[in-house]
Amino acid sequence: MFADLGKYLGNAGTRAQIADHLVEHVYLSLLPIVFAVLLAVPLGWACHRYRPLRGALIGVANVVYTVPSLALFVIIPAVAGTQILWPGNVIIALTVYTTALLIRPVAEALDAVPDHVVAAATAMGYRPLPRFLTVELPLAVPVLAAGVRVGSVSNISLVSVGAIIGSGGLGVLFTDGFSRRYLAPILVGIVLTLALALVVDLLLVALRRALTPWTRAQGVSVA
Amino acid sequence: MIFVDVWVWLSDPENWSGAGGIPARVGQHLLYCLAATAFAALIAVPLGLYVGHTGRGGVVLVGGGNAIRALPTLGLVTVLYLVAGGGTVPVLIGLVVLAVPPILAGTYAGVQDVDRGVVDAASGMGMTDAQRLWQVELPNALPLLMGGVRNAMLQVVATASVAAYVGLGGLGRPLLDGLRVLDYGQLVGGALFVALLAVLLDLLLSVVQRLVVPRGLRLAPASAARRRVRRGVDDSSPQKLVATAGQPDSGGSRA
Amino acid sequence: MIEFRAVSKRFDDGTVAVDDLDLVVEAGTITVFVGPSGCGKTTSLRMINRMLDPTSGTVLVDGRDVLQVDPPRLRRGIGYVIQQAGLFPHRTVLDNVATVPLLSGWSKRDARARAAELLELVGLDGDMGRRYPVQLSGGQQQRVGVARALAADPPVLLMDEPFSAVDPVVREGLQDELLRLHAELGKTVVFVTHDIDEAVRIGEKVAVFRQGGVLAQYDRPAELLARPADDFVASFVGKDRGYRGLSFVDPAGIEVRGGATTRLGEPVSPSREWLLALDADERPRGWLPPGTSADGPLTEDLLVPGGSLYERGTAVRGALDSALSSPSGLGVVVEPTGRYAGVLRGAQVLDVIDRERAERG
Amino acid sequence: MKRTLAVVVSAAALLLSACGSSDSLGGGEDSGSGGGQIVVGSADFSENKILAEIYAGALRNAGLDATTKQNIGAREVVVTALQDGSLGVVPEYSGNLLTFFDKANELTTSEEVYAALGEKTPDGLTVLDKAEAEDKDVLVVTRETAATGIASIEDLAPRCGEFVIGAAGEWETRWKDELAELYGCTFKEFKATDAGGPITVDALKNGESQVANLFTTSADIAANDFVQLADPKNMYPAQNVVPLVRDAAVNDRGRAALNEVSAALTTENLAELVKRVDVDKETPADVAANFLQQNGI
Repeated sequence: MFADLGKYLGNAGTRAQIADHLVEHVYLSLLPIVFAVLLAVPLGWACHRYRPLRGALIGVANVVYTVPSLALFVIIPAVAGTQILWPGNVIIALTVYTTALLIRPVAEALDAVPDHVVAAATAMGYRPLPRFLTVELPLAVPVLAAGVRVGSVSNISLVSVGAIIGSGGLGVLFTDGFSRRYLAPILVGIVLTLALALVVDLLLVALRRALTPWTRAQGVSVA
Repeated sequence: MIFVDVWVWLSDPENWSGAGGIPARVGQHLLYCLAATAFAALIAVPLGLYVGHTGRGGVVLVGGGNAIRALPTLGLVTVLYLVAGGGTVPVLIGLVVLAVPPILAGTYAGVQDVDRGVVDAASGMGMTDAQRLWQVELPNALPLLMGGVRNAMLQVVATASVAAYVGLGGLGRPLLDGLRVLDYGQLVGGALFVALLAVLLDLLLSVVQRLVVPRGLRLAPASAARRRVRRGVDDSSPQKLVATAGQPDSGGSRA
Repeated sequence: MIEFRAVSKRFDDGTVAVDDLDLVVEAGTITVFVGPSGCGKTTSLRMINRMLDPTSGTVLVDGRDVLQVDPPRLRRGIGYVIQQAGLFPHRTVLDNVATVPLLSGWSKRDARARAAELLELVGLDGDMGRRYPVQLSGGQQQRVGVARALAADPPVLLMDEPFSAVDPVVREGLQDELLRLHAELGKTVVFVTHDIDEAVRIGEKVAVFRQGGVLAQYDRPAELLARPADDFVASFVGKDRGYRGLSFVDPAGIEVRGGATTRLGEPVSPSREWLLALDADERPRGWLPPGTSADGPLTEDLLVPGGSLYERGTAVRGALDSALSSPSGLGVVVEPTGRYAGVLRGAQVLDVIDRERAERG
Repeated sequence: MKRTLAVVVSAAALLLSACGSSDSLGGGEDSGSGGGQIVVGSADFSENKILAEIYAGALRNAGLDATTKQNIGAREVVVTALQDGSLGVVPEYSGNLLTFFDKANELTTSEEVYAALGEKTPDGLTVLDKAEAEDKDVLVVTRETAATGIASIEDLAPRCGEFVIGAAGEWETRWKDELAELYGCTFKEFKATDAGGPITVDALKNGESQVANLFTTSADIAANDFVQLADPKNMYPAQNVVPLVRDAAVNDRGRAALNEVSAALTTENLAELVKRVDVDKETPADVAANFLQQNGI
């Protein structure tokens, strides 16, 4: 087993390919996170602000989140009219998932910002948009960060499925290993996927701590 | 247009009969999913109740659950297939393996989440350990437990489709076969069936959840939601990454 | 009777929660364990029904070592009420109350009938029984908690800070209710609180614990306030303990005198002293300041609101307060029916206190 | 907050640009005369990957910029990608390709197929020289099944109704009716597996299927002692390896290099290359480089 792994990883060309797949995997899984945050914040705000919208949006999000990834990967190009082989399909599909994942926590986090804080900001003369960006949104960051962490782990795992539709990423190691009955690439793929998930998670924790110094000072969570 | 192809595929009577027909595929998929989830529940619920009741092994359980959540399902099913040397049984075992953590986590979190005062009162009133578990902890754990089951079901529906890649039958078949020849009708039609099945099964389980969760617990959904938000924020909480419901904020694993 | 004999409790992390406790709780009394947090009062309570077992020493209930009794059986014979009531959220109020009878093998019908009886006993409507705990207020939940603890008619009732999560007004009502129930049922009640006012209000005997699980003083409330055993107890019972101790001074020596009164609706002529205005039912309504004159009949808008009313025969604390809070300096005494009985001066109360101190020597 | 926003935006931009540059599929789009990067695509099985690597290596050795895009899928996907500009070259098989372009095709011999292919290939695409190397579909059975007196599809035909066939999903649409027409063979059941991969082989080994559709260069046939069934009526057309190129993507220099590869490929050396990848676990790239070196391309 270890001899197999050694032989597999001993090839420079293979290592370079693995590195390429890893890079693909990173952007295929993390770009959707960036897009989803940009989408989920306004949508979550809309849910927070307009109650009737909330039920509809969150209901849609729940249903979308229920759709298995492999199905979504091929429904997206069908609906959007994009090429089946375009890597963007996976990015769109994962953006949809992650947005669905984040809308509700964002709305609930905004709900949880104490009224007196918002009132105080208004009283100090903040206009609505600056108030949202500088007061309400930062207070929602811890919840947003928790959602982003769940989304990143989930996306990193899901990108692999994309290999079935030829979208690249570490999943290629699974299809390659499978067709040749070769465990080494599959195991390397699994280990790298898990390691990537762990590293990204740690980075996100660090990022959240950097963005929310007040939660550290209090030593308690804000909700 | 693609939806015309889908319509053509759907309206071809040949696709509705025989071993490769849609009803057979749906039945197969349903059977795999229900059987895998039921088996997983048989393993995970007693174990989760034990860990939650005694408090022993919770850290291991949560850590293990997180690792499995990050596990790429395609990698898992290919490894299982190759190690076992083929056949559908190892793949079905894989489905069970993936369905165990969400249910385990949900059950454990459910029992852990029961108000300490309630558990204390149960003992203080003279309930035996078993009475406390069955009469108090289990009923109160049901919302989170059912959430775990719903997550597990979604996971299994999704993974069973992916497992068509290693030869499993069910609704992943038309999807993958359609993909190989870019038969959009079959490809997207198969995908739509997978999506529909997942949504319907989740709906079904949400109905089951309404039926089994005691009324007294359903009356206070607002406070539970608040608790969930708070829990999501707190890094140190053991429940932070475990399933809470079959919903986007659940953190359950998927494929 | 509950007896602690040289009981110590040391937790796994090494903290000593209870240190060599010797204490006897008399049957049929309300005994309060009070002290700051971490003083071992709750730990001591929980050793009675074996929610915890002592590290050393013996706890006896009615002369029987609790360690000899199977915990669930022991607990079914001891009522237990905790802070948030600990009601089962998945069961109706009625089924919550019926829990212990059912555990003890009653039929479902008997248990529910008994539960309905108890709901009435603690002052809850019968149809409350169909509700779920989340649909009740905090005070109602506590009443259900008490009913549940009493359901199997246990001779002993353990109450662990049962009223500390409800607001002060509701808390006072619950305390009164408890005293009424106790008078009616005569249970042995052990009551834990961190609130010294609550302790002296409801306790027949009060055990003050200090940090480290040491019993600092075990006495009747009056003694506790009058003669704290040491500085710790003195500071714990508070700066105004002298005043609060008046709750326990016998009021028999207070002489109630007749005062100058007038009547609402009747004409009034200026007087050099304060006049107490009464209504048609002889109830005090307020004071008329000296020198006030009225053209027509006396109306309420001319009156200065009165101070607290002292009900004849109750503790002298109320008597003194009525004098201190009255605009005229005269405390108004009423009969239990609320009818005006007379007035008193603060000095009279102080005399009574002095006399009692002299008698006690 | 402003600074945070800037960081997030620039990170997104960075990731987007990374996405663009590694998106090799778009590479050959506007290359016109073939001066840009040539993307060589491959289907998702080893032999095709090796061929893709050989083509890319030959193009590079001819001084062109070439890269590979592996695991794209079945023919329909690959050809679509070629036509929409995602790919520049793909290693193809003459018979299947002809049938793909001309559904009514009845030709099966090597020369006929190749000649017809030249005519039927759509505008914008060109088939270069065919290699001698052939990787035909072939029905195989286990040694035990063969021992019951089955050596060809004709022998099999009367008993098809007892057997389950395992083959890739597209086999059914392509060959089921043809097989019934030509040989009168209709299988009891069609089991969709993969294109000559582990699932097909394992299904045959463990009895889930009794007949499997594999490929003549497959290393699994010898390894499992499977028996290839003769195809006396030439149902499966000749499958010579041919480079299918998008005209705009490959210039004359590139074409010459690819033709050189075809001249050097034989069924035997191709089967050996496949074995080195599938059984000995060498990489397609290494095997390809080795091949090019040995043949001086």
